[in-house]
Amino acid sequence: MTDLTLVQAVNRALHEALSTDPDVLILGEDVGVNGGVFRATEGLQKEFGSERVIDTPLSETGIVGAAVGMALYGLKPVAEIQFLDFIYPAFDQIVSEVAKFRYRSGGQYPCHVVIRTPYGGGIKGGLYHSQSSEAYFAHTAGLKVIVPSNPADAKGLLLTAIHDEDPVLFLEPKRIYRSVTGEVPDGDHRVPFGQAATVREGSDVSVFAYGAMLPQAVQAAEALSSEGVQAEVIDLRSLVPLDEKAVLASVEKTGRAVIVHEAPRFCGYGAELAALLAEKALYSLKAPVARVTGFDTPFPYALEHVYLPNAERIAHAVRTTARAS
Amino acid sequence: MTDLTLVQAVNRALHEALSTDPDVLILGEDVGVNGGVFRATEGLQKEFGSERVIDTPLSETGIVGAAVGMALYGLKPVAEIQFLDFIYPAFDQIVSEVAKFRYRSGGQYPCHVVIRTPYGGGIKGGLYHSQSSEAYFAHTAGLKVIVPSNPADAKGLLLTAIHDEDPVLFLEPKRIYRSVTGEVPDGDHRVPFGQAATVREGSDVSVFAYGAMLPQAVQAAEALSSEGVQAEVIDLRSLVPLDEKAVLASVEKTGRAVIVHEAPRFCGYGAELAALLAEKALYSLKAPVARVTGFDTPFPYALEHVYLPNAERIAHAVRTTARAS
Amino acid sequence: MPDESTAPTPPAAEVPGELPRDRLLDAYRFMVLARTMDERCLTLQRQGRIGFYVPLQGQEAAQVGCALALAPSDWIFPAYRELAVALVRGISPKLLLDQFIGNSGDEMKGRQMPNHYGYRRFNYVTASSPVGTQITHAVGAAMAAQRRKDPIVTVCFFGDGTTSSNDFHAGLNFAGVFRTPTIFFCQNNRYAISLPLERQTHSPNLAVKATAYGFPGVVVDGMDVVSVHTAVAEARARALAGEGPTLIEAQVYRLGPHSTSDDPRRYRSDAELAEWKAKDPLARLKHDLLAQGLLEESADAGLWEAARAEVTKALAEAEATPPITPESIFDDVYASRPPALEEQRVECLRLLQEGILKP
Amino acid sequence: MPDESTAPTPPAAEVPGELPRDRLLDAYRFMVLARTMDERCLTLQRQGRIGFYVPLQGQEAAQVGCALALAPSDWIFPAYRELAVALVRGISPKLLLDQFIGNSGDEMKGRQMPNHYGYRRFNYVTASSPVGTQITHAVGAAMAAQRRKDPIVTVCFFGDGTTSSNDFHAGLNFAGVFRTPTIFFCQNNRYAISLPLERQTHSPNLAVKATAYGFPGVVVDGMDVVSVHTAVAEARARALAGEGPTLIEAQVYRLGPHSTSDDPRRYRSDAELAEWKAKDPLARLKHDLLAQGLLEESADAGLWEAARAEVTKALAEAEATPPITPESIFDDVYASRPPALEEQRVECLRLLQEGILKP
Ligand SMILES: Cc1ncc(C[n+]2csc(CCOP(=O)(O)OP(=O)(O)O)c2C)c(N)n1
Ligand SMILES: Cc1ncc(C[n+]2csc(CCOP(=O)(O)OP(=O)(O)O)c2C)c(N)n1
Ligand SMILES: [Mg+2]
Ligand SMILES: [Mg+2]
Repeated sequence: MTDLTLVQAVNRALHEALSTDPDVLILGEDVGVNGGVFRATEGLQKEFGSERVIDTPLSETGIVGAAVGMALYGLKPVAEIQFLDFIYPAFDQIVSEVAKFRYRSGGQYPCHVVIRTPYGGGIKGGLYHSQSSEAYFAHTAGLKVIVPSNPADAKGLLLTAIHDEDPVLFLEPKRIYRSVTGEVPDGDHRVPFGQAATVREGSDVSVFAYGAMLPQAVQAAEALSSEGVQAEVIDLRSLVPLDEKAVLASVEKTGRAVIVHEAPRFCGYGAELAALLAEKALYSLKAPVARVTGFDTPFPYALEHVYLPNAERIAHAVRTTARAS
Repeated sequence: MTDLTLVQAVNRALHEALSTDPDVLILGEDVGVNGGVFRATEGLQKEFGSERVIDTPLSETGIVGAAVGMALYGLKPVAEIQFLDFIYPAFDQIVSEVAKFRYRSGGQYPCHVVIRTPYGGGIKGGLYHSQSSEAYFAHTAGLKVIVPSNPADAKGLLLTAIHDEDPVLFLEPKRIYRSVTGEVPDGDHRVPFGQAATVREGSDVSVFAYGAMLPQAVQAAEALSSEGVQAEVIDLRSLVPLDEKAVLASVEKTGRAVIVHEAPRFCGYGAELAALLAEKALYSLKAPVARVTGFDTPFPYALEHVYLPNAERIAHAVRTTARAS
Repeated sequence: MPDESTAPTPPAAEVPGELPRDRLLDAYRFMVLARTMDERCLTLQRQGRIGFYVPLQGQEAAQVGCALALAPSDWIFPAYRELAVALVRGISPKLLLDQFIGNSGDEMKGRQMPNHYGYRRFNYVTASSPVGTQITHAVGAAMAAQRRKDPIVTVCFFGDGTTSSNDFHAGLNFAGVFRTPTIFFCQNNRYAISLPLERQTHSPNLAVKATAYGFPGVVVDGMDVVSVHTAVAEARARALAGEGPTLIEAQVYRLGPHSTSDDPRRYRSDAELAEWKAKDPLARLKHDLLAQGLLEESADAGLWEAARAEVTKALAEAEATPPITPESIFDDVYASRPPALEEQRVECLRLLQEGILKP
Repeated sequence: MPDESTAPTPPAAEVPGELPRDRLLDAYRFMVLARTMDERCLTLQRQGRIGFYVPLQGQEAAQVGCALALAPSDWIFPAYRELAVALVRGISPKLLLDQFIGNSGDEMKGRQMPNHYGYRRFNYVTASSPVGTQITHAVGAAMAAQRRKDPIVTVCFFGDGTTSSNDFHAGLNFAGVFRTPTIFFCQNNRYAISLPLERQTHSPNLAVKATAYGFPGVVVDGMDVVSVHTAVAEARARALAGEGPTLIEAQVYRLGPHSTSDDPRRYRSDAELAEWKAKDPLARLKHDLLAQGLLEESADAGLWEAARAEVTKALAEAEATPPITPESIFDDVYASRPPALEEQRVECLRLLQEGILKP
């Protein structure tokens, strides 16, 4: 166990994978000499060489396309996209190729590419350094979509991703890259996909969140506790595959649900959770399902604190949901 | 009034716009000499010249990027993407530029680009000539997303799109390009955005559908009528902006909802509809919300008839929903 | 389990610089087989026995010349028009017809339109439809081969129109920077569906585009199997010697439609077609073979006959192969089915059992 | 309502081929103003008075030389580093500082990070962050200008790294095919964040990439305002004469960090930096002006003083400008708010009123 920040945990996961598996390599913009613009790959090129930690030209199409070729050949590429906002030039490769290779080849060509990328707001990044577009990828059959919310999960889920047989989009909540420190197991620590974590038990309302919204949700739950509202906070971690069981079990218990994410509401990931409840837990629901999300606008700069869901807004929604009948 | 197929109605809308507004132009692959691979632009280059009906090189990035530049300058470009499946090379332009130009410029630069593209299955197109990825675009603030289901709407909505101040993704259900003929008003016929159409009234279950799923939904409703189940069929037409009122009013009346689309279920457009109901019509719901959708796999070729929702599958879901309690 | 093909002998691992005289007849046999199968497939499509087809006529020499210059261990990243490459590779007509039909013998499991195939054991990577995406894959695979120190090259196939794609630019740029052992084999057939080359790019030719990436580009007469073979063999030797990638522009002509959905008379003249028909690569090679005494007219007729028989036999077998099972659409989305997908599979099976879905 | 700028006289509509001697001092004044403002902004960022900043030092001559060769009616599509272009264009320091602060004077309405600005009335199009996207826009706008028969050119700015982008390829290809009146102005500052030019592309230089698209590419010394001006004026004249686009590679050096988030010592040597500092474009032009008797040392000091005073005044005004109202985030998503968005605005206002959200 070592105390690490989230970005350090990512770095340690990469280090572990590079150390133990010669097929693992890293590629992306500024990942080598510079150690990544968030320092996630700091020190790795020095240790593993520029053939395993590869600085690429400025082309996300090229990064993901090349990673696909490497994966087809048998390597385990970990591609970094500098910001999720810049993943779109690679969208064709991701949607048409990464996600569909295994399927279209009848299982002949697995395409185990890991794409790591920092996502989300809270760093004053404006429209193009703040987006949370996980819903695009969650809607793309063939991809797995993972979002850690703490250092230990970041390491454990990333190592699982690198050794998974399927392609994984690994979204790193950059806002909490350095704000939280936590104990992280040394060595080949793995956290399985498809398992949500109950971060706080509660009987009154279920709060579903992931990534950088987790600390906000927990803070909200703690504030409400003094008011006599016991919120259960569930960290989804694995958006695809989703731990449906955990979601349904919690709502069957509480009868109430608040869903939290940074992304715009309309057709966001929260819509799927709410739909799941409307389909499979309708008779348990005692109150309308609430979504606390970014607004249906692009991400603003000066006013990001208005746009981003915070603990107060979450608490307000939980309170309202707890009282509704 | 003239009897036209859906693709002819699209052609007439383009003809009307080109005739009446010198700022309108068309660009895309094979739209000129060839008249479009589905013949949607047939005859237009001959009539309006190759400077207004422009055959472009094979680059969706270029098509949409150039259209943006034209729109900024004040023209009204109508870009064709040959198949929705091939829109992804332009995804960065669409998500980062088209959708956000007005916002990021503080309203200085509207970006009224229309992107027309055939979508959906049913023509034995396999993975890459069958997709319905409307949810990606519906989740992108700043875009409007429109899907006609009949010739008159195709013309009226497309003319509204071309003269709208905002960018519009106009999805044409290619499967019914030629299978339905209908009366289409001549001249500058416009159908407003944001208004769903009640295609069939009913008291028992609300069925929400759009595009090529409409005929299937209507067929299902008609079959059920003899069993004593009266389904109300609502054609959403305008996915963004959504006619929330119509959706809620119908479910307040029927208490039951079945949502139909071709796209995969997970995080599909239907999730938003279900979420809306879970949020704003929970107390009206007498039965779980059902979604009849494509499965969460890529689109198959030989077995597309198994993948695609058909009237029988819709009827089955409506029947089940009508009986649930 | 390698497939038993009745096609002519595929190339040996060691590839000489020039196509030796004794391989010329092999080349011709492959071209005859490809042409024969192509014609049959066009008929099958018209008869509704396959749903769609992309013909290759006019491009046989380019494809066979290229494929014969490669070793079986070289990785091929095709577009959708490379029937002759597949045949040279040893992929049998039966296997291909299974794919075109989408039956239970189709290793793509009926998931793709005809022409979108691939077979790992032949190092022939499964194609997709979006143009160009295979180009960056070929570069990435070449980087992987470099890392593994495997003495192979990767070859990607694409058309003139595809030089405008994002992946062309990204792929060639990466290849230049990382000096990958990659051959970019562009079949310039002068059209991208209806768009003629002059409207696709204002560059004087396509090979010159390599300059932008700092490596050689070569124009070659794609109607001549020998020139193509030489160019590819040279590029391959350079790549294996660590000298990096090459862009080869094989100038050909698509004699038929873009696909069975296309009507080329809308965008090109009969005169132009006639001019190119006169340069038919099969006629040209046959003429050379006759002239060099490597072929007699009667033997030629026999070759065509054998090809027809082979295709007929393969077709009968493919058409007798059972259809694919419906619930197979839930396989291979992931390595194993997540619970929600398994639930959908079960639901689908129930709908099939109840007759709500037809198999 | 055009903005009153205190900056030196912007260029007239008619642009001569060579920068006339009497405009040289103007060029220098713009460069001094840009450098002064740049230094102030770096300080402001360190002091936390603005959130982020992208400096331009080293690139002033290229930018001013280019901008002075354009007419006000020409459309500019910037990246994020073109402070000097904006100043030449007549966009005032106050207006720019409003944007960097994101206050109610910011015409971008506080929505964008610093450096991402644009002003329709100055034909200076609002920038975004994804690199390269402005390149195809410039081409599309040029096609529109062609159609309208407007005698203008469009100019897009981008860096060496951006030559690897999808839009570079698509944009230059379209420009070649449609012969658009577009100037592709590449400031090759030798780095894309940390990636040096040699790893960005294997092409001998960047200008040569134009060959792939069938139009001229020109390399120019970007540290020399006169050479840049000449190259741009020539390209502009060609474009207006219907002779199509030009790619100009201005070879410069970024003397500072990529942005205030960057530490260039991680990827380049002090020696390299020192070598380029010796070529500082301001020092060079000052030296020439002194030599030609167009400037005296004392007048130079006065220029710097005036620039500092102008920036100080603008800053005071900008910092005194009220903040933007919170509910403005719901404007301009669409031309008018759809009902659901209006509902969210109302919800947001209520949350603000209840103190759940802070303004
Ligand atoms: C990204 C993308 N856009 C459009 C299409 C539709 N399309 C299929 S083939 C083709 C033309 C390709 O031309 P070329 O590269 O010259 O190859 P050819 O078909 O001539 O062999 C087009 C536009 C596609 N498959 N992918
Ligand atoms: C598509 C995209 N990918 C990555 C980035 C992150 N990024 C911002 S600037 C930059 C380097 C750009 O280099 P260059 O084009 O040389 O311009 P310079 O910054 O040197 O002026 C990168 C990688 C981005 N903005 N957009
Ligand atoms: Mg072609
Ligand atoms: Mg640079």
